[in-house]
Amino acid sequence: MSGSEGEILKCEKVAVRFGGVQALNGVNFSVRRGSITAIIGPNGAGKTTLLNVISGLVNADDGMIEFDGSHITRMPPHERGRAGLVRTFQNLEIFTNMSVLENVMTGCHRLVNYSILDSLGRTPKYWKGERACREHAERELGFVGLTDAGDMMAHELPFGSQRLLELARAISSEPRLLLLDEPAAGLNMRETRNLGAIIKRIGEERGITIVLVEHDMDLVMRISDRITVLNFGEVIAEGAPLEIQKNPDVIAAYLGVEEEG
Amino acid sequence: MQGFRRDLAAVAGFLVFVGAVPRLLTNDYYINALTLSWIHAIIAVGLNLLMGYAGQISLGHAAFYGLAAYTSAIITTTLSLPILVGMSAGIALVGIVAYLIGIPTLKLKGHYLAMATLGFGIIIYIVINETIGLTGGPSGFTGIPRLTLFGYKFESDLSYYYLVAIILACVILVSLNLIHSRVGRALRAIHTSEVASLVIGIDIAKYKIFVFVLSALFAAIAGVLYAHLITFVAPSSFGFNFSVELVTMVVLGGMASIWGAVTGALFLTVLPEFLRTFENIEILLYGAILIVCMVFLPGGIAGGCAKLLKLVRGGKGENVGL
Amino acid sequence: MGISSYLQFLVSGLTVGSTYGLTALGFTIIFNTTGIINFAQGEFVMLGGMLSVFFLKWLHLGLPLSVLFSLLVTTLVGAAIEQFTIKPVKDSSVINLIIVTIGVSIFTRGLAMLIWGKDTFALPQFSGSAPLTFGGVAVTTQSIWILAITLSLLFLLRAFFTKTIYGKGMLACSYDRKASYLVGIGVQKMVLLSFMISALVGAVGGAILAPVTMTSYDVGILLGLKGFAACIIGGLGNPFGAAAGGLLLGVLESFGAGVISSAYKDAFAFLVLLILLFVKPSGLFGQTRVERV
Amino acid sequence: MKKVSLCIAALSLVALSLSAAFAEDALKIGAIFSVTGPASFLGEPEKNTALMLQDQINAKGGVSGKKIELIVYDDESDVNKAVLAADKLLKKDKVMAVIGPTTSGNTFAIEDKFEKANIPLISCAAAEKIVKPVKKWVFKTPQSDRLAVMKIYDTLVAKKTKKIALITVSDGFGQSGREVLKELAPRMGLEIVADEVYGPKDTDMTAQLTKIRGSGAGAIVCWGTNPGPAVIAKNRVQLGMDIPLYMSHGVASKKFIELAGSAAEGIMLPAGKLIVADQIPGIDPQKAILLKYIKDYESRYKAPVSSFGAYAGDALTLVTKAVETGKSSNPADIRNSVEKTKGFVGITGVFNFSPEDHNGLDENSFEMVVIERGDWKIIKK
Repeated sequence: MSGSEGEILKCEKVAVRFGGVQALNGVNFSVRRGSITAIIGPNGAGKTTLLNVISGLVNADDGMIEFDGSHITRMPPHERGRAGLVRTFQNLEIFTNMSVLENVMTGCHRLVNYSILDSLGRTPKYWKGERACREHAERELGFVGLTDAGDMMAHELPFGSQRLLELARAISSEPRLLLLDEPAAGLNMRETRNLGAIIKRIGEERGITIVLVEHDMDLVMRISDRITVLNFGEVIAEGAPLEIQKNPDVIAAYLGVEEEG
Repeated sequence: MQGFRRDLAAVAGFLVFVGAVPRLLTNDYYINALTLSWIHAIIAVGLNLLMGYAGQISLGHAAFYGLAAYTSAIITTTLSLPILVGMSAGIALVGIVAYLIGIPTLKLKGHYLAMATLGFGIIIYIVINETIGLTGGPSGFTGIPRLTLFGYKFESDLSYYYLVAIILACVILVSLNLIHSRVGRALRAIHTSEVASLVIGIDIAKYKIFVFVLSALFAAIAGVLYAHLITFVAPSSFGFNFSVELVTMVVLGGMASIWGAVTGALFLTVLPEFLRTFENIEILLYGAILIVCMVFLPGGIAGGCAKLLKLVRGGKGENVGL
Repeated sequence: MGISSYLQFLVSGLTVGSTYGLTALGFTIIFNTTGIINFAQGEFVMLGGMLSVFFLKWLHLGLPLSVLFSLLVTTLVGAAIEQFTIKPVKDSSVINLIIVTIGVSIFTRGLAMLIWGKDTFALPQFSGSAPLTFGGVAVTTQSIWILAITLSLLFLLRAFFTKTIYGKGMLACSYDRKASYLVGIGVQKMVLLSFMISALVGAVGGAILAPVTMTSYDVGILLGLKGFAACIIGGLGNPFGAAAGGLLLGVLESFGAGVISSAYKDAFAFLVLLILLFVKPSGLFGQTRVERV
Repeated sequence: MKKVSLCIAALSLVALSLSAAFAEDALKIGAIFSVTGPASFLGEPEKNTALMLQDQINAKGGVSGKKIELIVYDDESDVNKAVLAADKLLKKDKVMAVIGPTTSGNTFAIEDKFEKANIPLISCAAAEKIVKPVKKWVFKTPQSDRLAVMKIYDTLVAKKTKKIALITVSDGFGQSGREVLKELAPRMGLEIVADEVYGPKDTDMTAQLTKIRGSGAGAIVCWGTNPGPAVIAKNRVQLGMDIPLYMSHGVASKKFIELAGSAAEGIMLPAGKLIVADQIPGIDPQKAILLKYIKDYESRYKAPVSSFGAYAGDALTLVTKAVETGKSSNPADIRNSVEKTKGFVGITGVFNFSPEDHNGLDENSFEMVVIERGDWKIIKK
């Protein structure tokens, strides 16, 4: 089933243009199974675009993307989701018209396998699936520490908890690869630390490979195994956190943009 | 399970109420007004699945209603085939048409979707209006047989009323079932965030088409019931104005509330009958009531009731499915 | 059919189309500041025509003065509608606001019916009724008035939106209401202004059309419908798109009637519009907004 | 939440039943007119005329010593509302006869109810199908289109016209006219070379007329009601067309001349005698009735009469006369008396009903008129 042993995701020479802007320019990027890989870079470097290309929200103009041994370059986004490639968003995209628990139950969508007809008639299969889904969702809420909030409407949650909710929703679909787009944006220090711990546990306890785009270097350095640095749509460095910290190209790219790193 | 019991109890309660109404009142001249309300409610419930839950607007649902009504009328009258054949054909045709229309149309968003469904509604209206040999044209189609099912003729207005009420109850129950399932969650997810739905593996195109077809089918059921109730159909009943009225029923009743859609349909169908006593200023009052309702009940009648309940109980708000 | 027939279809289509375009323009102005599709837009057109008739026939004010007063009154009606029905619910969802405008439209139409009755009225043409003929193609002087006024309105509006502080403020609201509020633009004032301008544009349409199309309490329904279609097809939010969409719809109907079948002319026009939408899902001149996630 | 919905529903029902009218010992006659909506230009004068007649009859002491009580419902030109109004009249108000509805479609929608309830219905709508085949309890007062078409075709044949073009409105009125026009043309030796349609609210018909201009037609026959035909008249002049234009009786009102202005000159149409009441010879039995109706109506409503109002007037008079002659207010007796009515001089024409003819009018109820100098003029045969 899997292609090359160690790599769950492989991007080759991926290019994306928006009008005249070259957002990604021949990006090669790969993710080792079971790792936490961070993508960093200055604003406008193309980090989110890369996530969009991987999750299928933006089509690559050129290049190839391979997920777990199969080509997904032209695969529609919902099929990638179903294949176990799931992501979160920089501007929260939680379902505000549902309760917290329902949000996570929606995340289980691909795992619940009763049909539309089953739901129209609430057949025994529906009940079985629904019960399993609810229990699963409750477990995931517990995993991120939101057990008590299940019955609240999602929009009533404080911002930090909404971030966790999105995370719970994402992992409830039991992805093989989880893409996190600036998960710490807008969080205070305590919340960020908690988030970092949860992300690490997702990797360790659930065996889910994680790719995250993040500005908070502290978090990145703490939890990631590998770091890829993008600038002007190109990969300028790749390696372990310590290597990256010392890389002169990275320092140059960040000078005047970020005070740290 | 608890939610399901509550839904079942609610539907049962609804049936008891609906069944009792004709006995509570001495004169039955209003029975047809109520039957019409329930017929409209069938469409409104479906449209609410599409608009209130999945967040996709349609300004062309009157066309589905009319298409089914005319198909059944033509098959049972012109071709003299059994009513069950006519009704099934009407509903099936609408299903197919909705599916074919849905594929390109539901790729559009917001106002563009509204415009496309409106255009579709107008095209169907014109076709009904102009294929005079088939539909009888603008003067209407006469001589449709009154509904007979399995040898029983629904001759009296009261028997028809009960039939429509039972079908409405089924439609409500099925809709409640749908909402409280993964499909219902998927629909609501599409409403709030299409990208978030996509990335967790929801095939939004498929679900949009599904709910569009389902709501069209409900409209079709209403259409065939209408045709065999009034035994006469005219294009003017299926025009743009009625499509807008349907949307108004949904919003006034309360978006994303099945019972709200029923209440909205009842309210807007029966309201003109009340306002009759005001003769000339009836239309002014109708417009004013619409404005006032939307100003004071931003969540529609259902939203207003939920707020009221919350105040009375002092407890938590009701769950969305209501 | 000769070439002159086709030219005649084109001219007729453009005349009718500019009526749709003018209505569409009104839709666009309100949409741009509020995001609302104002279903009462057609009623502004109706008021422009009916009030002109009212001032002319009942109060005998003479044509120019009647038209002027009708524009004034309609603009005030626009302001009143905003103050009494839109402002109190400004925080409601867009669909609620749209239903409010439907209520306003029903109310206004009902009021017009009570005041002026159900009859149709005609306004005299602005400069005589003798048509001009160019090589077998008849053009009424009123058509020329309509085209000219539509075009000048377009340019005036463009100047307003790009040159004046109010216009720029309204444009800013259309991009981001919250940001506009934060930089000190009186969003509420802009919404009021947009209703007034939209009413004015509608009334101009109603007044200049009445000589050709005649007017009655219920002309707003059809014009509203066609105007809506026109402003969507042109690309919602773009005034030039709205005008172009209107002209396109008019020409399609005219050629549909002349060449295909007069019974199916509207169906033909809408079919073409649907196909256009499928090809260009955000209208002819609409910007595709890049969704940022 | 659901309980509250139910409460609202219950309240609406209670209020509905409370609006019941108070009954008294009078002859109850129901009426359904399209007082609002697209057909209101027909329904309003109908309602006005019926109410005026009611007052006149009651002022004279009523019918057979009893006052009449007219219960008018507005169907808003809507099929469903007409059905509900009919239910209300039959079940709640328990009327002995009903006049209306205004439009053919609404008549079709409710006529079966009257057959079942055994209550006479005197429709004010034009379609021939209402009384053909004859239904026991259904009558109508307006002339059928057939009579109007024959008037026009007779004139065309007399003028040796061979080819004609049709332009009809795509509503019920235009459709039934178009059907009869197409049915009768071959019989009169006329060839239809163009068959165009326009929408009821269309504002420009130059495309259709341009097509007709190229068709070689010797005459145009337009079937519609205001304002469409006025637009056609104007467009025809704009295009510089000199093909003679014939219109239907649907525009036989001063309003048409007002709307079309100078473009109305020379247009010919069949019209009830109402609009030329002052021109018809004094020996015509209708003359006195017409002049009185015009005087009464115009002084009461300060608006010009139209032939549409006359349909309702004739229908109401027909019912009250039937009560008088049959000396019974029983619906069955009213029906029988209406069917036996002969030589009833109404505003629309002279009615002679029979078991085979529930309309009772002939071609003499129309005059062919031409518009000259902004007024009607009878065309001498």
